[in-house]
Amino acid sequence: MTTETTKKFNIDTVENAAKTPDTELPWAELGLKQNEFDEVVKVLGRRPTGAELAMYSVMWSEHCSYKSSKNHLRQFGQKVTEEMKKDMLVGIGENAGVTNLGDGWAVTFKIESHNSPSFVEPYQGAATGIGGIVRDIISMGARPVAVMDPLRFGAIDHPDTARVMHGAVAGIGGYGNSLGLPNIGGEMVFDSVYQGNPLVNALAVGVMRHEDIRLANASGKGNKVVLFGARTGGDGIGGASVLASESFDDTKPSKRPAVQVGDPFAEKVLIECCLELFKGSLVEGIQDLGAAGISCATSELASNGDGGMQVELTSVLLRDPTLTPGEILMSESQERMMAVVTPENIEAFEAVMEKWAVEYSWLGEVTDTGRLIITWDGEVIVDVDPRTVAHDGPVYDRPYARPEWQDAVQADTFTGSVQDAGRPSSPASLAAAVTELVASPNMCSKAWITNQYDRYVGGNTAMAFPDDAGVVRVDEESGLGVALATDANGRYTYLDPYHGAQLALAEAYRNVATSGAVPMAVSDCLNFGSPEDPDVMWQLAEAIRGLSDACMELGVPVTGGNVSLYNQTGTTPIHPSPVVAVLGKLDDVARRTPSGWREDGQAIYLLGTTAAELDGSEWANMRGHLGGQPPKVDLATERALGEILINASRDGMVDSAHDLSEGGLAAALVESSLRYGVGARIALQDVMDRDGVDLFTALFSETQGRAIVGVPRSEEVRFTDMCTARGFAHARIGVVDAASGALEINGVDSLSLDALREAHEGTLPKYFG
Amino acid sequence: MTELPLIGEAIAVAAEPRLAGARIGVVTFPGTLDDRDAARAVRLAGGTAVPLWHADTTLGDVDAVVIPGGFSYGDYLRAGAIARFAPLMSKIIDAANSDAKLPVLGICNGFQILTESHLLPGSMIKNDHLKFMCRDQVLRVENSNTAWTLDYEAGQEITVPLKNQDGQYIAEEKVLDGLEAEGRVVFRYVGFNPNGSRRDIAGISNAAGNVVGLMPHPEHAVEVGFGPESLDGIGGTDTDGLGFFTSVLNKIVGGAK
Amino acid sequence: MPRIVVDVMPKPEILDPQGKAIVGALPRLGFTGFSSVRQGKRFELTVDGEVTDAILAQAREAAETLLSNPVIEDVVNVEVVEA
Amino acid sequence: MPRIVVDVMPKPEILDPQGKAIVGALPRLGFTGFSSVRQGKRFELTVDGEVTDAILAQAREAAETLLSNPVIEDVVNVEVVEA
Ligand SMILES: Nc1ncnc2c1ncn2[C@@H]1O[C@H](COP(=O)(O)OP(=O)(O)O)[C@@H](O)[C@H]1O
Ligand SMILES: [Mg+2]
Repeated sequence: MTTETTKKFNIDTVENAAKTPDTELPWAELGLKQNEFDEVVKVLGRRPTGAELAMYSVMWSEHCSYKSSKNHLRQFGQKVTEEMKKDMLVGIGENAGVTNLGDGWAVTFKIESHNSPSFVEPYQGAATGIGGIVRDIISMGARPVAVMDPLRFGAIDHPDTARVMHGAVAGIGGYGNSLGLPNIGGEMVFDSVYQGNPLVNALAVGVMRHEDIRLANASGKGNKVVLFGARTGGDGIGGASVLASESFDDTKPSKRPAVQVGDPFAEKVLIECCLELFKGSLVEGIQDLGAAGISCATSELASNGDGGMQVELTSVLLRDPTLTPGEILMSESQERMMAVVTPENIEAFEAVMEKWAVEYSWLGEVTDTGRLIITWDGEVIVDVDPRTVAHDGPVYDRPYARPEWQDAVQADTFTGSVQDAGRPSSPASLAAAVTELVASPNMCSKAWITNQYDRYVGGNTAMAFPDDAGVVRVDEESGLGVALATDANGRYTYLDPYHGAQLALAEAYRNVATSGAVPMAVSDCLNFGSPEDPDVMWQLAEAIRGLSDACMELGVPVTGGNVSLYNQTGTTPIHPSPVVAVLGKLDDVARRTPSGWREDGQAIYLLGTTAAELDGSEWANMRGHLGGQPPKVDLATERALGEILINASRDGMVDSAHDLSEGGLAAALVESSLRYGVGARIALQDVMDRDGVDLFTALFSETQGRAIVGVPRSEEVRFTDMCTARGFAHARIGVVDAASGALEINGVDSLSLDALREAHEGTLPKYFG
Repeated sequence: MTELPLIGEAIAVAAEPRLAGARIGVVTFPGTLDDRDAARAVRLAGGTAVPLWHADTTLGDVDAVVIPGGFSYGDYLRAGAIARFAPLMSKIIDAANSDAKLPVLGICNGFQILTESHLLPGSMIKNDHLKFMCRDQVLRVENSNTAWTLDYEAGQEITVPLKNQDGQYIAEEKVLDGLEAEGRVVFRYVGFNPNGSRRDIAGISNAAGNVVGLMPHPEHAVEVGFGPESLDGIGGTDTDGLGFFTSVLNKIVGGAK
Repeated sequence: MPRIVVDVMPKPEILDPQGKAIVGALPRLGFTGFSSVRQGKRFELTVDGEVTDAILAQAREAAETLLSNPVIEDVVNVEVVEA
Repeated sequence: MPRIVVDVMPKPEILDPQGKAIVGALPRLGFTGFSSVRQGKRFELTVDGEVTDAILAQAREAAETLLSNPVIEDVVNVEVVEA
């Protein structure tokens, strides 16, 4: 590298830093606190260089260091039994956890947030959210096989909601569809608490053979470090423009992009190219570039390895030649990967790059010094212990306390409230209520969204929306596959964060079991407000405690996830929204259970008992009430229900199954009827007598641990015997009636399927075109 | 280290051993998505799928070619615009136009590439509703004499998935009239026109009937449990698309319809 | 560095779905002065060095072969812009 | 009828995947004279009647609000073309 070819900057070398201890540095502008900056100085034994400051500031940010949540997140690793560890091949801490599926197969999945970028520029924000999570999956050595997108927007009728909704959905589709990854599920919630802070979470799942698992570490002195994929631009360093002052030659720095634009084509090529590298065993370690870009990739690879790393930064291929060293280190340009390659494999590696026309540049090599050394044109600008950057960031025990208002909120129950006045009870008003429920913003059909997603690509999708879980085949010979569901209920979690988080897990677990799959692993995305607000911090602490306790009780380990904090508008936080994803396994996806019934005359059973639980429900929400206690959590019941649903699927005892959650039995009956356009006759008197509830409550209560199943006549005895043997409440509530074209519920006016469909499917098109 | 078995590679070959000798090339461009699916469809129909790479300069000894769906080069300029200039495309164009009349099927992005290559007339523009749309689509097979439709009856209705953003077929009126007159409208949308295509056209052929292009995806309707019936359950069967592949295989091995 | 601008528009007889959507949206935003809108593409090709006749000819050919599809689009403009 | 042309380009600092794909394809077709390509949009708004200052102002405002996304795009040109 000659000096003529590299740009001249006022380079702050390590040598210079040692000589000029009193130089003012813009650490505050870069988001560091005084104590954190002091810690950097202490760690280094001198002031940091500009480049080092850039690295520490991004790596010690909340987003990268989990400094507010780390102390709590530990519980996910602690509350784990040996039994739960059995199938965990890679646990928390890597890019994504890996779970054993048997037969030499492994699966990796993870959920992440891209909330604030999706508010600023919904299309690109959501698109790059998909891009980022997919790279996490590739970097484990896996082929990505599906994506999901839990979404939360502001009020459906707010003028800004359409902008975010249109953009985010088009962005997820535009990026995901172009990658050839089927979208197999997600969520859609409208609530004004998300108006200025929508939640756009993205999940990706990938599969691999055990021996193909790759980890992000740089080992083996002399191995080469390579950066490949897109060129590095000024993306994601907008706030850090203070670093541009490093520049002193005549080329003025260009503007830094306010948002990042995704290039799904580049990512698709990157996926195929990485799979070819894995297939040829051409990389020793690999790491995607996401938040904190090269800072993160180099320091994590180096600190996870057994040596050190030396990197020449002028070798990075740039999209914008005015970038300074610090900016290059911080850039979050998309569609890039970093890998470690042995010298023998260089040629083969380059051949793969040429084949796919992917740009790459060799940046340096693995050393045995234990230091991460970054040079600029040969001069040392970073000389750090990589662990101090990647792993030893600050950790805070932020103060938290149960909010003063919590008791008042919990005391304000729906039953008897002004919003509860005139509760429907006549056949006509109940029919109107059911119709209103299934047309409501949160309960209406999501087809407007999901029709914009490719659910077929790959040819392995065995189930997708609107069923309870997405199911993808992994092994074409045996039919081995996985099922996935994501859930969260911000209202429940607001009413009681500990139990609300457990309810999110319970619902996702139930959805997976309903499909017939055995729940195996959990990934979570914790979307909360500011951790500096003790109320919010309490919500976060409680949610993590609740979730980790429940994972332990259900025997499903958390294998990875993401924390997204500061989700608030001004000082008003969103509802605490822990989005929980559960992954399950099906030995043969042919056995999956869809959510709708088809066969005339089949018996319909309601599993589980119903209590009067309307607080936080969709019904209460539709009436503008939020208070009281969320439905009771009963994990033993969830587990028992899950076992029944799984056995029933495996042994062919049920043809359909749909869990009860938001909207209760009313929503489930309508959805199961509309799934294939087949009606049913339902009588709930026995259930009402047994459980001591009225018809309205039987239909609209959101008691957990329930499901409805369609049982072939020939299987009824076997199925009910199984439930009886397990002591699980079950009631025959009706039969499938293929000819009627209606959902007939005793005590409720007949609901024609055509009218229900119009109500259910008309809502999103009405608002969004 | 063992090889990563790519999903879709390990499928048992179906019945009819006599078809296995027929070799169907499946082209991959950068950005192609449905190549594994097309190869699976060929195998499920009983044939042998041969991967072809866009940069190859020979077609090898394939008996037919499928240009699958996806977003070649991101579809950034226009769908299919850049892919059409790939070295392999000129071989495919020559072979399709030669006396041997190599059977070529373009699905979705493949159809767009075929129009950009002028193997088929007209072009695709953005869907009239401007959104990506994925749905199960009923098609009527208007012409059962092309290389890819021999196993269907004329007038037969089939259900296959449709998924695209730029699927609106357009051509000059006189071109459309010519296509109709020559029986080259091979598939028409039934019940619902998902993208505003002129005259409900879903797929067309060249004059000789060896080159066929369509927007919907027959390769996603070839396997019980993974097609329209299982995923959407609104009519048809899961395997309505298999006929495309058995048609060409039967034609190649010289079997009767 | 000099650039060559290439403008491509959908043929007049071809329906332009994007233009149609825009013309529908304009009055809702209070822009009432326009009776139709068409959306095309603008390409800016950067030339390293001088724009020779040969390079301009290349741009014209690229415009006709790659940058536009003559079945649906017209190249309406190819011009040099000095930066 | 007179038209107003609005040209919108991706901001220079923003990645332009479309331009990138084109610049990759050009040399393969023998067009070697271009070092970079950016793809933007060209809108033609037809005006019924005369182009008054008010209408031109409308076009400018529509360009900034509806026709471009100011987060990632710049309006590089608004001009009247008599047809
Ligand atoms: N944003 C989305 N993307 C993809 N699928 C979605 C999205 N929102 C909802 N779905 C799907 O729609 C169906 C119904 O959603 P929902 O009622 O939330 O399911 P459940 O109550 O079983 O969790 C599910 O299959 C779900 O995966
Ligand atoms: Mg469910």
